[in-house]
Amino acid sequence: MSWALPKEVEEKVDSLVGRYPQPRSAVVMVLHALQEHFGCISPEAIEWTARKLGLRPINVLELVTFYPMFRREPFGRFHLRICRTLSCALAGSHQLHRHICERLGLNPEKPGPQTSADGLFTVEFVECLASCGTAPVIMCNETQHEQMTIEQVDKLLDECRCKCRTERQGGLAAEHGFEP
Amino acid sequence: MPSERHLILKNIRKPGYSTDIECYLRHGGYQALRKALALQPVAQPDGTAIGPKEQIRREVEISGLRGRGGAGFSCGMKWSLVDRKSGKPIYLVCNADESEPGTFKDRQIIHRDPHQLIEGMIIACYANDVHLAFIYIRGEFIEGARILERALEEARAAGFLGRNILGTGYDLDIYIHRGAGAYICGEETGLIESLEGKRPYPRIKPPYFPAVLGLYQCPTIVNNVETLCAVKHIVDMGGAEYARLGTPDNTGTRLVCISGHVKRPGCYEIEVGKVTFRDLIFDEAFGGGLHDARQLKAIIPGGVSAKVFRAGEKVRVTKRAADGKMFETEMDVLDLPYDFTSVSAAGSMSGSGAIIVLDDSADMVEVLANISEFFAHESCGQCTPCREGSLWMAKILRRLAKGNGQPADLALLLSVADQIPGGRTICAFGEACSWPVQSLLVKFGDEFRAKVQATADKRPDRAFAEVQ
Amino acid sequence: MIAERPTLKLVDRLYLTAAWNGFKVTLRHFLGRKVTMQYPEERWAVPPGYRGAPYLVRDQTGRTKCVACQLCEFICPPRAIRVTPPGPAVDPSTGNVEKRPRQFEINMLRCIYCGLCQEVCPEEAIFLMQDYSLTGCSREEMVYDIEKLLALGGVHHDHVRKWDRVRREAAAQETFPPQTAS
Amino acid sequence: MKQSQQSNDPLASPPGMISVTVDGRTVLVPRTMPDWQGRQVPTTMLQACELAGVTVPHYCYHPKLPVAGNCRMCLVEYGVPALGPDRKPVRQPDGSLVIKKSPRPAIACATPVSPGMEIYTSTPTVKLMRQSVLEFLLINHPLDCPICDQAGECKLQEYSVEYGRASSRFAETKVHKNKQIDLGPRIMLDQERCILCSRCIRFTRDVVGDDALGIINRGSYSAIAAYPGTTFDNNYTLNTADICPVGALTSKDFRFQMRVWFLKETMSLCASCGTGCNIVIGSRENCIYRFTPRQNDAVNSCWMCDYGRLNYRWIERTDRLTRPGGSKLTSPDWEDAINGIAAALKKAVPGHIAIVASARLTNEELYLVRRLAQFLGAPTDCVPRSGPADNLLLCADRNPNTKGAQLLGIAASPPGVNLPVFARLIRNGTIRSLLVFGEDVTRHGITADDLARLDFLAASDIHTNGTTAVSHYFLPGCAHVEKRGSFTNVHGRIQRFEKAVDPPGLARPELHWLRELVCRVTGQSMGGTVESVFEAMRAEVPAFRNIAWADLGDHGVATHG
Repeated sequence: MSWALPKEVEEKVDSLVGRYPQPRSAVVMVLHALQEHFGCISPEAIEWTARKLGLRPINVLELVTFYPMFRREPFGRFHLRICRTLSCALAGSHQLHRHICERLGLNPEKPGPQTSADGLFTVEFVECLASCGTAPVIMCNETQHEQMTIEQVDKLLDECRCKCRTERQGGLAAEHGFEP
Repeated sequence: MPSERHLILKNIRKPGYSTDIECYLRHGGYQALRKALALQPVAQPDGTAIGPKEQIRREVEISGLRGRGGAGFSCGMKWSLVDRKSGKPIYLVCNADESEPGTFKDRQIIHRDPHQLIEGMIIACYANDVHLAFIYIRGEFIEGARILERALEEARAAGFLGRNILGTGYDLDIYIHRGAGAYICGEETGLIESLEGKRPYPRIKPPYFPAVLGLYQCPTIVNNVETLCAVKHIVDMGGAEYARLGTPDNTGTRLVCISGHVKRPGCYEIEVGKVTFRDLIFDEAFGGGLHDARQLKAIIPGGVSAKVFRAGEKVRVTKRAADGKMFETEMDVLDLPYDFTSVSAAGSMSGSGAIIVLDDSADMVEVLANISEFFAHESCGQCTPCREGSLWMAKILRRLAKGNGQPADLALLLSVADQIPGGRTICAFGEACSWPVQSLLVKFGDEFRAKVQATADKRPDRAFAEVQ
Repeated sequence: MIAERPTLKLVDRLYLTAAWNGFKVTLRHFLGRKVTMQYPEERWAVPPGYRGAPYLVRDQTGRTKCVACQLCEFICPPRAIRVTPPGPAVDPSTGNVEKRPRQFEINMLRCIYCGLCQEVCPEEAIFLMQDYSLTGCSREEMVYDIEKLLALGGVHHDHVRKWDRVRREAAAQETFPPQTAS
Repeated sequence: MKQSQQSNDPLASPPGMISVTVDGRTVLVPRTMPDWQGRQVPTTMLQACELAGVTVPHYCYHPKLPVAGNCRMCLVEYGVPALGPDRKPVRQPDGSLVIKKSPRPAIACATPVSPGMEIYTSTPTVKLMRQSVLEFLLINHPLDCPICDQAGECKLQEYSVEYGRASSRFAETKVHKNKQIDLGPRIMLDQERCILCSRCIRFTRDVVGDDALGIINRGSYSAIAAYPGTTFDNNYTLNTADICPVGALTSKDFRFQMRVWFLKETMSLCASCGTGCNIVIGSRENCIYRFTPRQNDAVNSCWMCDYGRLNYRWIERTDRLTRPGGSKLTSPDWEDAINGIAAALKKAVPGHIAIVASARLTNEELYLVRRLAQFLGAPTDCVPRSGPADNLLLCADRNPNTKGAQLLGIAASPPGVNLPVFARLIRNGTIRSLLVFGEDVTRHGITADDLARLDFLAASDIHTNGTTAVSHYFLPGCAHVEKRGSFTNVHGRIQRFEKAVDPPGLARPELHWLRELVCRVTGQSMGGTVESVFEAMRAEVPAFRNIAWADLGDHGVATHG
């Protein structure tokens, strides 16, 4: 599969680069844009970014491997970030993590992000999400869920599954020319 | 009766308040900016004149505003150190990389009142002749970045940003720069490196003082979100008036984030120095007390890197009496007023204003292991003591928490923690990662000793097990 | 200091007493218990700690323990040891022990059995064994090569096995932070 | 009274100098010193300590690289004169300064000195800080010194012995990274051994301009890496193995070949181009194992190119000439060969003889050729050699001594311009005799057929070649590592080199037999050592006037050419 960047993403990247006195500054923002579009940062994305900003690929790889928010493998449809730092841990985030892992058939002892077998969920323990007042917090994709309990987690997982099902049906309907 | 004193949170707490610029303008938004831009040179007795920009800087200096990011460095002093003669452009970066565990104050401002930050930033930029500024927002604030992005668009459309702001001929652009999950980007030189598109390795000082050699080797000001919001209020009310709030060394209001084992965790705005730990934890206006049947065990006073206070601990602080004389007094830690000076006099720091309350259900070994793992994960790895020491401490603590400790581990842990701080590392991360270890081991030594004793008794010698 | 030469009396100068004293020793041994050994039919029981010929050993997995650090070659007083390092080619079979000697020779005619090679070896790969009788028909034959040294050395039952531990540790390495059981 | 007080006052130093005290010894140091690029910047504590004769251990600092300040090994304590409320230094009653000790240590490599500063490098605190940095560096460092090629020249080993703890307190599992990473055609990386000093990154980025290396991951898991799929392949990669303070970056060429403590170190020069980089030859038992650069700020700083560094294998080739020979020589005997050539040369008629010498010969050898040529009235020239130059060290002129050959009048201007003329004159019968020293003229325009027309052909070289194959007499020469002498580099700097290994077989340095030949042909007598030939040369050749052999020292001097 050849690697191609849609025009609108490239335009967005161009506008990002234009903000900075030195193009190199834009590298993290460009990587965010690429990850948003592709779901992960592939070697092609690294090389493209380096070319775009006049850098060497290693300069970009240095950053991709430094920042935990960048991923080099695609994640599941729903990315669950569970805060593991003190306030959330005191409020029971480890129990939530264990519960989620057990429900999704993942190993709670295994470090690093894990994706469920159906490819729907990626579960990751992350450091402080800066919402300690509403601990424990879980980020599902870009939405933050606060003061989570086991019941709410179950509800969240079901909602995600449900949402995914309608998405699939919607996609199917669109294929067949139906209104969803 | 202690209560909140709202300045920054004034509008946020109003029902129906939204992030729109219309809403902000309805609530008196951008009036401080108009005031600042309308300032005229003031003639001095000696015939010279003080320009409007210098007037704002003086107001900030008079206000006694201390940076709200953690170090509590005087904002006016920071601005005065900027090299204005170099001929290079001056940059301002708003540090919105809120990442000290326990802190969530900037989140309130960004998510609920972004224009307040933008207004404060424009004023700060104007006062310092900045024409390009950045908001470095932590990567996890995806929604926050979106809100700020929209707010900046609105401000631009309303003529508060861009070329020729409000017809004064002043140009300024502010851009959002997102991080991607690194605590070290909260350190100002690490933040600058990150903004330059490099690994966020803090720079060595000397020679890289941001005020002289900052972003792109140009003079740079890095201010916290809350500090910049305070600038707006200082211009609004005047530096002297602002200084009347709080105590002489700790002026104004401060956002305090209370989390952990309290009934009402949250972000509260207080007049600095007028509220004690006891008020913050137990008063109904603030934390609302512990959960039922729980006893207070420990207070982490300024984010997890601060040294911990044990409940019932007596601290010695030097106070200024009414007649101006200094005297030393001993008090319960709960009676300590929450301000930079008192908390640091008591041997810790108020840092970013994050109080984490621990009750007697907390296992201190587990707490310290959690904190140490945070630091081991966040150490950037540039300089030796912190890179190796933070992970070493975390590994020992995880082993202790799992019940594989030995009595000798505690002395070792303390000795490792002693080898990291005290200016041996490039940035203050070295202090941050070892202070919790040092303070918890000393103040909760019994708990640690009990834990290792319980496990060491029934385990064979580790080295022996290795050989087998 | 100058030693005074004793003045001999007549009886001394006849040497008869001296000869008789000598005879007494001979007679005592002639009549007493025999202490000589009928070598080579009879062999001596070598005491532990005896420093015989140095040989190379393998560990329990059959791996040559020597990593060609050449410290023995450096320390050897009579320069009896000659190690040929393996050169830059990567040998995938060596795992994390990247190096082993391509050739290892000990000139047993030069060896003085001082034991410094065993002392200095950081890998416990060379030991002075109990062989004390080395013979050969030519000088070349007395230069033992690596195959011969390893065959003579046999297996060393190593308790530490540091390279295996390193390998196991690396394979089991967890990324940070380790998960908490709570 | 006032006078003497002022002379002792650290704050009253001569202009451009600063008085600082290192471990109780007061020294005057320059206010500014050259940084890695040679720009004058404020003198650092580390430089001041060095001037005071005190070594401050360090890993990341390198005088020829930008300062990183990340290893924290060079932390020292210091104090500065205390200032009173009037911003003036406070003095003791006896006039000496009151020193306020800084509560925090400072890295000596990046902190500038100030007047009156006191630096303490041997306090218990400093020792403890070094010990703890070493402990931290070692906890995740594999203890595979017996395998590691750096052993013996490893800063981690050296400082551990000097400042480290006797035993380890680390009971956890180590962080494991990758070993045997193929970074490029000449460099192998072991990430576990790396102490992340970033010297290699800074060198390749800031000195070479090839930003090929970086640090991936973070915290204790950080590791040096090149981008996957790219190779670290500039012409200076092997310098990173030199500056690597540990065994993380190793030269594939030298890898697992020989322990460094066996190597005999010989001061020499690189002969692969006209730059004349100063090198150290590492050899053992007549076998060369490696070339490493030797610092000479006037020539090569601390670096040398990979091309020159690896250009030594030809010395051990099997087609070396190991004895005199040729169609007119019956036995491989030096005496017969020299006599035969001398006899032929005595018969040669001026104008009918030419000499081709090599710009790879030393100044002294070329001077002997010059004497011969002057006596015989023979025109001379050298064979030019060129290749692409780069912007750092590698020079387009691939002969080490073209400048010397020009100064001595051996090389035409430009070098090689006479070679076609010689060929023509051979073909038309004007040139009847030809002497070739150290070159194969059949590859430079004079064909074997042309050579066959000659009445007399004598040649010398290191390897057998087209010219020696058809010559009446040929003599075996020496590679520069097998002899002593001096080269003049393209910038006119004359530098000397020493002998590292013995020549093979009967081969003898050119200087020896050229001198004999000159003596026999001209009837003059002359000393046989390099020094005496050099003496004679400097008396005769203006470019070398007033330069004595001893003046050359380790770093050479500029000629007057």
